[in-house]
Amino acid sequence: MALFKVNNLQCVRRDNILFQGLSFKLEDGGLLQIDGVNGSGKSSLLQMCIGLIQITEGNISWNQTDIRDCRYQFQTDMTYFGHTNGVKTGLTALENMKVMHALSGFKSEVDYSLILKQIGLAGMDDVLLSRMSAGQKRRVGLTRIFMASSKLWLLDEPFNALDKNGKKIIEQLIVSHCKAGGMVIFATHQTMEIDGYPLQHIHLG
Amino acid sequence: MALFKVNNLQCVRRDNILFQGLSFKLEDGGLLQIDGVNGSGKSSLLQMCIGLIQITEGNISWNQTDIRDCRYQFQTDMTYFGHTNGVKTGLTALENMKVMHALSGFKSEVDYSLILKQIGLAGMDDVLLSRMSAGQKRRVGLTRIFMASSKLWLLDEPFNALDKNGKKIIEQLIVSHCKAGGMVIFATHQTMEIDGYPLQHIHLG
Amino acid sequence: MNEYIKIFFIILQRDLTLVFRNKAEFINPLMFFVIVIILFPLAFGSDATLLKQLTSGIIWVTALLATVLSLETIFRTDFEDGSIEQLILARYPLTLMVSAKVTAHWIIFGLPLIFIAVLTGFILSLSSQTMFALFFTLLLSTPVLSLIGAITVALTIGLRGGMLLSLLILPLYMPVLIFSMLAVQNATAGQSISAEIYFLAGILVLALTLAPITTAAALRIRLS
Amino acid sequence: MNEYIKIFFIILQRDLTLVFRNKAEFINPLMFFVIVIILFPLAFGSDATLLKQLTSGIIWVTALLATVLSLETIFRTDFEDGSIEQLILARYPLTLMVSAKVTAHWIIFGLPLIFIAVLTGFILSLSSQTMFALFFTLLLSTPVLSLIGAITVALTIGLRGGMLLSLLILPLYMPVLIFSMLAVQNATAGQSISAEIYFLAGILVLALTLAPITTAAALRIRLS
Amino acid sequence: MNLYKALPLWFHKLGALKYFYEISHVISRWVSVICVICFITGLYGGLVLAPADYQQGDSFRIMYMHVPSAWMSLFIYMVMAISGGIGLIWRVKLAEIVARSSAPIGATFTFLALATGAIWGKPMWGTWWVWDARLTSELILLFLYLGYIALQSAFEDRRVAARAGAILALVGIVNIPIIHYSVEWWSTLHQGPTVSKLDKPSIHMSMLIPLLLMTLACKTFYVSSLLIRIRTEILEYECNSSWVKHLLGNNKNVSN
Ligand code: HEM
Ligand SMILES: Nc1ncnc2c1ncn2[C@@H]1O[C@H](COP(=O)(O)OP(=O)(O)OP(=O)(O)O)[C@@H](O)[C@H]1O
Ligand SMILES: Nc1ncnc2c1ncn2[C@@H]1O[C@H](COP(=O)(O)OP(=O)(O)OP(=O)(O)O)[C@@H](O)[C@H]1O
Ligand SMILES: [Mg+2]
Ligand SMILES: [Mg+2]
Repeated sequence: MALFKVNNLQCVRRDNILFQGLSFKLEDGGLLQIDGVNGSGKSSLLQMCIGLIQITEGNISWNQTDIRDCRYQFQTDMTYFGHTNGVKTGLTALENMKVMHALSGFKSEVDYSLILKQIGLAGMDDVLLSRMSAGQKRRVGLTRIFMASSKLWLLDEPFNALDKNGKKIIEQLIVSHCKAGGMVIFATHQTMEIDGYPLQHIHLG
Repeated sequence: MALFKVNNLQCVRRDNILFQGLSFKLEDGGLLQIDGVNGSGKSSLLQMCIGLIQITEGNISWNQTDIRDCRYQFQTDMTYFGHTNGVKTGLTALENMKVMHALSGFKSEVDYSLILKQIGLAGMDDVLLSRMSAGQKRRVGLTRIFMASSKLWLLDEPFNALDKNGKKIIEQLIVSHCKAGGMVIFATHQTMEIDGYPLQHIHLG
Repeated sequence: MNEYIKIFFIILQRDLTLVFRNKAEFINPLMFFVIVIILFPLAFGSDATLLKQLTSGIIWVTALLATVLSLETIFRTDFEDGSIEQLILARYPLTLMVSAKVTAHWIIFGLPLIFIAVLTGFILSLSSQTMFALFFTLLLSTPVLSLIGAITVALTIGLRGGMLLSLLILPLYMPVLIFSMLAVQNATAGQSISAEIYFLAGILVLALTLAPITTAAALRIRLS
Repeated sequence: MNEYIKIFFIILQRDLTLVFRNKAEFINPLMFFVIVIILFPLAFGSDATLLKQLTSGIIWVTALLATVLSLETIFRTDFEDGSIEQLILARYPLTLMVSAKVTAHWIIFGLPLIFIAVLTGFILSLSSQTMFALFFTLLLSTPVLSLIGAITVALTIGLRGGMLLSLLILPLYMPVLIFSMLAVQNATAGQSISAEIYFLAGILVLALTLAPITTAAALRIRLS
Repeated sequence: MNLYKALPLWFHKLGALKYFYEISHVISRWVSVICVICFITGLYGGLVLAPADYQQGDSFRIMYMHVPSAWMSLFIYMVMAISGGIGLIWRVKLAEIVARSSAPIGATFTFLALATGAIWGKPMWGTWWVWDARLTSELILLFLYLGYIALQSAFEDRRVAARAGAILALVGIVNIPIIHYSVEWWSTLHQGPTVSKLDKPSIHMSMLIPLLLMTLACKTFYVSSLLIRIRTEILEYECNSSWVKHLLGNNKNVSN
């Protein structure tokens, strides 16, 4: 039973307090959407989780341990997907996937072509990313969560640039991950369609 | 009476024909949404309009003249907003606006602070863009169309990264521009809410 | 026309603001220049007469390399954040805006370079004729370096590897270097340098008229 | 452990693929080197004995400058497209991945540099002792240049202006340059160079063990 | 203005790539025949018939390779820049292809001029290489060629690459007069104009004629190898057109 817990967290940027005393927790199967207008601190919250922004007050813990004390374990259990796709435009879809798979720890045996097919890029294995459209690049980046064997997913606006079908694929993936006992925290401005799976909300700002 | 016309246009990328024999026209007050799945050629179509992709077959005309023959006039009558915001993160909101206003030809007297307020960035005049969130940056980029005095707007996924309120502001702006006789062509994967203003659709792919 | 002048200054101001805000960027080229000049005695040993003989050459080559290093910044960030598209699609001739950007580069980079080169020459006690030639050749050449540099940057912008830039640019710089060094050598030998100065001035006029147009064309090509 | 080796080679292969795909990028550093070497005679006049005396110094300074120029590419694109975050957040120590990236840089840049420097020395008919010293100092120093360079690149990445990099890096390179030049001068004078070679080897071992850790730490700092 | 419109029309006729593809085959065959004849007679005249030089002995005979290839290196650069310019202004595909295909040949001739010059320099000046203006500027020409080729390979789209290359080639043209006049502007080791003083060539007829033959051989060699390169380039440019697909049996993808 894994537990992700945010306790009394504060975020200060540009001398403004974005949020304060933020507390919530997420257990196995938990699905959490971070809401809030532009600039309310959604991305900042996610970046605090992965250590890209220093935590000034409060804490974030993973399985009862402050994430600053178990950085390595937490990184192993977590997959992050941010505003940028984190893929190389000079490599092909397949080459990118190999690298992402390696970085995520090769835990599961995966069939790259099958995943590309699942995400709607069938047959584009050997196309350079520099020759793909915005949505196609984003999809290649998202194959990361298909290959991940981690428990917790942190997704920052995963539906950006995706078309309706792409959005549905990711929604289904998220729900099935949660159903299998995973946890997902994501920020988006769009409405999720998840067929009644219990969705928590945190509203910032 | 202005007229934007696409005639028998073809788009080839990566040796695939994306679309072929595409024809449509837009007159004063016309509002056109380009639909299509990821990679169907929406951005390519817009980039052909502004000359970033060479036209190989067919043509695009503005007021009965091929745009390749009236590039200067067409640029004067048109405002483009693409995937990238086209703003400098090293400048403040105000400084960015001044440059954008200058490039668009200073035609109208504008009140920068008022526009920032209208787009939901009240009081952020002197904030560097590097210290803004994704949605806030996008909004600064979008002030371009508030200041534009051009007839035709070409917008590539303008709602990306915007929250619901930001989306509404832009939707209203688009509709009021069309009501005043302007024309707008845009690509988006989201559903427009425009209170019954007649919306044309082009479906690619 | 008046509007054109206004646009020119708005773009100029924009680029200068961007650089001055980040003060490091303003001082760095000069520091690079100074450090490289210090490197050479380390490499050549400390034979004083030999060094003196080499000084003006070192100053010139270093100025050239520093320019190459600084050039990429002219268009790179504009290219990355999509500003360049907006410049191209503006209501005004691209040539105008390119000129403003090159002017900004020269103010930020060329002017201080001349200053520091002359200062270095002074510290290393070059003769006044040599200093004079150094100053004039740099004054006439640094704008040319910025102008020609802008063309190559426009051609290679966004292509991976900053090295392609140096490969294309250095051959184009050679004529300027050759004539400047001739002038400095002649001056050191006490001969007249007016022929070389005229030649450099000619190149400058040529570059001033043709380079912005060419750069604008190169940018359009690169982006289509 | 086995897994670590696998990761090392996957990252190495990734970086090499990225470069080899664009063949120009592979050849450019070398071309830059050759062109700069040509610049010097133009600047110093064509006095043959003088030039011969300067050759090894020129080769060394140019190698240094070329390295500085090439360094930025180590992390820049990774930073821009968000790959660096993914490297940091991976399950494996960042040090490992940094080592792979630095190795890739050395293979792409350092190795050919040694080769071309020796070739240049040959064409300019340096004595065999000098050549020998040149070869050994470069062999020992180019990895150090890549390793130390990576630290500064990690610190300055994303800060505007490639110049900051050179500013930080050149002072760090000085010790390497000084000892290498000493070795070359001694070799030319027919003296033993073992002391300098041992010293350079010592620096290399130090850099090999400490630089990747430091670079990883610098990257983390830069990104938080 | 009229010329601006008329020239491309005329060119387009010739520039119909399919038409050019067909006739170039015949032309290149005949040109290579001339090339072989000139080459053999030129070499025979130069290496066997021409008398030894009273100063240089037999070492001057390398001139028959050096001078033609040096001239070709300049000539081909001009061709490259001018046809690049035509392609740039009038968007003539054939001109773009000519410029692209010339670069490697030009680079080869430049390399040859440098190599033969260096070999000749050893007996004449006692060293392979000196840093004088003629030699250096010729070396720069080699880098211009290489830079052009590198630029071509850095772009994905051929047509964009061709136009970018044209700009580089046009800007680089300043180097050509520098190479040519370097012997007059600077006191150099290199030979001044001897052959190319048209009014009164200061060279003996029995030496001159083989030289001219070799020059012609180099020119025709350039033309025929250019045509061969152009033909492959045309196929790659036009790989989507029906006639190329037909030609290649319709089942191969030749996009790369
Ligand atoms: C690496 C060394 C050399 C290089 C790069 C070189 C380069 C050139 C070039 C570029 C030209 C053509 C100039 C023009 O048409 O304007 C040329 C012509 C010529 N070179 Fe060399 N050269 C080299 C060595 C030599 C040597 C050692 C000799 C003999 C002493 C020599 C004799 C000539 C002659 C006789 C011509 C014809 C001049 C004329 O009438 O235009 N070159 N060389
Ligand atoms: N630079 C490029 N070179 C070659 N092909 C490209 C390039 N960019 C995109 N393509 C291809 O062209 C097709 C259309 O791309 P485009 O960007 O127009 O799609 P889009 O409709 O805007 O998609 P999205 O919804 O993802 O933004 C894609 O299939 C893509 O693979
Ligand atoms: N690098 C930065 N330095 C200082 N302040 C920043 C920085 N980035 C963002 N901010 C500020 O922090 C606040 C929160 O930014 P954040 O990116 O977390 O917002 P967000 O909720 O993700 O918004 P969006 O919906 O636009 O993505 C914003 O008001 C912004 O002005
Ligand atoms: Mg955000
Ligand atoms: Mg798109």
